[in-house]
Amino acid sequence: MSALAQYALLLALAAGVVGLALSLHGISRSLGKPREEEGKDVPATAGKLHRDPVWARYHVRYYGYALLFLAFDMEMAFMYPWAVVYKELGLVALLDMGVFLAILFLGLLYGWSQGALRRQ
Amino acid sequence: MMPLYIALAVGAIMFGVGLYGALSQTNLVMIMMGVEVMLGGALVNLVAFWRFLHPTAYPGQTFFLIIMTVMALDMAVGFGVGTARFRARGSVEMEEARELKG
Amino acid sequence: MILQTVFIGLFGIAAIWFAVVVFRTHSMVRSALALLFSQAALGAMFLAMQAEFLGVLQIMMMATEMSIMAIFMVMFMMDPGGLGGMDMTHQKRGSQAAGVIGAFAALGVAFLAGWGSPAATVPGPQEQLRGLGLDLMERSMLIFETAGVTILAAMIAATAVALATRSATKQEGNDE
Amino acid sequence: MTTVLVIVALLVGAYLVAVLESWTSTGRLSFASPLLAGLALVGRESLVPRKSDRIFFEVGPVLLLVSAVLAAAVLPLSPGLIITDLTTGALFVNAALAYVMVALLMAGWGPDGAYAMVGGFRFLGQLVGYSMPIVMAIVGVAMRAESLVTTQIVESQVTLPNAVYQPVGFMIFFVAAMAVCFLPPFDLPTAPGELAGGVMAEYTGWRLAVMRLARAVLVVTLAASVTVFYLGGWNGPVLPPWAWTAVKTLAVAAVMLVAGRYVPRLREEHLLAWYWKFAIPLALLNILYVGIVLIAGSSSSMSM
Repeated sequence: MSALAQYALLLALAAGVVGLALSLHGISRSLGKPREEEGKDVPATAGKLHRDPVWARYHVRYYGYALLFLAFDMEMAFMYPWAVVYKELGLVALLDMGVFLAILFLGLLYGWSQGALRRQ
Repeated sequence: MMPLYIALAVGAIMFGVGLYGALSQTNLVMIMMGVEVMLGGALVNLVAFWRFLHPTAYPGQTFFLIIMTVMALDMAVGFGVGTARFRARGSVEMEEARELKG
Repeated sequence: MILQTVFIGLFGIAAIWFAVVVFRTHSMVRSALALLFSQAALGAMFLAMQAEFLGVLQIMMMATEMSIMAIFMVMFMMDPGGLGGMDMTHQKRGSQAAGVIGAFAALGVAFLAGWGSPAATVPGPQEQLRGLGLDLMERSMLIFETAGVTILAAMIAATAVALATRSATKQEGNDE
Repeated sequence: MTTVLVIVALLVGAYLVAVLESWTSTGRLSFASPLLAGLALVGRESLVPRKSDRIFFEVGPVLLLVSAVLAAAVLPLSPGLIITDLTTGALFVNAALAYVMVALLMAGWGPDGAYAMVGGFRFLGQLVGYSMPIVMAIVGVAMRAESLVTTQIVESQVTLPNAVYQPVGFMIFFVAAMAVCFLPPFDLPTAPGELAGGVMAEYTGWRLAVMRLARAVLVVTLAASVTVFYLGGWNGPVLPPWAWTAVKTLAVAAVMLVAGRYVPRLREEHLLAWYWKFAIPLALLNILYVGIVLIAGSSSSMSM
C-alpha cells in the first residue's frame, strides 16, 4: 500500500468513527427529546445550583512545569530521526546526542534550582 | 506544477492573516498567536519547496525542525515575559506597556 | 496526483479558515484550540505532500503547545470565556491593510518567480527518516547542537523571567 | 478486510475491559452489564447544559474516540493483521494520544461546569508530566529496532522482549500508559468521589456512552501498545500469533485495572514532581544504557 493510500485509510477511519457517533445521536434522537424542566440543565456544583458562568480566571498551578515543558518538548523532534540511524553510526551518534541531552538537562537543573518544579 | 502553487498560496495567505492578527491584537498572547500563524505559513512554504523542488536535499527538513523549535521557544520566552508582567501589573494588554517604548 | 492536489487544497483551506477563526472569536480557549486545528490541518497538508515524519511531528507537537497556550490565556485574562464581548483590537484598518499587502507580496513572489519544474517523485518515508537522521548527525551536526544551546537559553530565560526567586517568594509569604 | 477484523478485535477488547472494570468496582463478573448499560444510556435523554460552548461540548467525546481508534490503527495484531503499517508508527501513536488531552480539555471547558473545567485542566497538567517520559521510553525501543515501524519493532524482539532488555524503560512506559488512559491511581480528570466525575460529570445519555466506549478503547489501545513495544507482540510458542497479542494485551489491561484498587490516588503536584524529578532523568539514563548496550553488542559481534 502506498503512503498516500494509508493516510486516506486513516482519514476514512476517523470519518467512520464520527459517523458512528452521529448514528448514535440519531438513534437517541428518534427515541424522543428530553422534556424541558426548570433547573435540569444546570451544571453540577456542590450544594447549590450555580447559575453564573465558571469561565473566569482559573489558576492551574503548574506554570513552571509548563514553561519548561514547552522548551524541553522540542528535543523529541530531534530524537526520533536519531534513534533510527543510531545503530548505523554507533559511538558518534551516542556522543552527539549525549552532548545535546546534557545541554538540555542543564536547563532542567536550572529550572529545578530556581523552583520551577513545584506548585506555583 | 499545480500543487506547488496551491501550497505557496496557502503559505502566503497564512502569512497575511498572521500579520493582521499580530498587528491588530492588544493582548500579548493573541499577538503571539499571530506570530505562530505566520511561522505556520513559513513551514508550509518550507515543506512545499522541499517536496517539489529538492526532494532529496535533507537540510530542508532540518531547517523545518529548526523553525519548529523557534515556534516553541518564542512561546516559552513570551509566556515567561507575560507571566512576569502579569505578576507586576495584573494584565498583559500591550497598549498599557508604555515603559517598553524608547 | 489529482487526489493529492485536492487534499492539499482542502487542508489548506481548512488551515486558513481556522487561522481566521483565531482572531474572530471572543472566547480565549476557542481561539487557542482554533490555532491548534489550523496547525494540525497544516500537518495533514504535509502528509498529503508526502513528508510523513514532518506531518506527524507537526500534528503531535502543536497539540501540546497550543493547549499550554490556552492555560496561559486563562491565567492572564479576566474573562477567558469571552462573555463580555470586550473588543481587544486596535489599529484595525492599518493591520488589515498590512495583512493584505503582506499576503499579496508573498503571493506575487510565489507566482512570478520561476521555480523550475517540480520533482515528480520523492524518496519513501523510511528513506526520508534515515536521510534526516544522517543529515542531523553529519552535515547539520553543528546546527543541531546550536539548537540545543538555543533551547537551553530559552529555558533559562523563561524560568528566570517568569519565576520570582525563592527569597522573593519567602518575603511575600512574610508580608501576608 | 483486515481493517474490519482489527476493529472487531478492538471492540471485543473494549467489551472485555468494560466487564473487568465493572468487576473491579462491584466485585461481580457479569458479562451482560456493559451491553445493558450501553443500551440504557442510548435510550436515556442526553442533556446539554445551559450557556455551554456547544461546539466543544459536542466534539470532545467524539475526538476522544477518534484519537483512541487512530492510535490503535498502527498497532499490529499479527503479521499482516494491521490497519496501516505507517513508517512513523511509533510516533503516530504518540501524536494520536496527544489528542486525548485536547479532547478532555474540550469536554472540560465546554459544559461551563466547575468540576468539569477543573478536571480538564488537571489532565493537561498530567500530560505535562507523562508526555516526556513516554516519548523517551519509545526512543529506547526505536533505537533497538532501528525503525519506527511497529511491525519491525515487534520483529526486533524475537530473541528477547524489551521488557527484559530495558526494564527501566518498561516500567516508565507502563506507568505513563496508565496515566494516558486516566486509570485509577492517575484518574485526576474524572476523580469520582472528589470531582464528582470531573470531565464526565456533565455528560448524559448517548454522549456518555460514547465517552465510556472511548475510555474502554483507550485502555485496550494502551495495553496493546505496551504489548507491541515491550512484551514482544505476537512472538511466542505454540499459540497462533494473533492469540499471543490478544492474551498479552488482555493481561496488561487486567494488571492496569487491578492496580488502581491497591494504589491511592496521587495529588497533582506530587505526580508532576515525581515525573520531572525522577522519571525524566531515569528515562534519559535508560536511553544511555540502551545506547551503550547496542554499541557493545555490535562491537563484540564484529570481533567474533
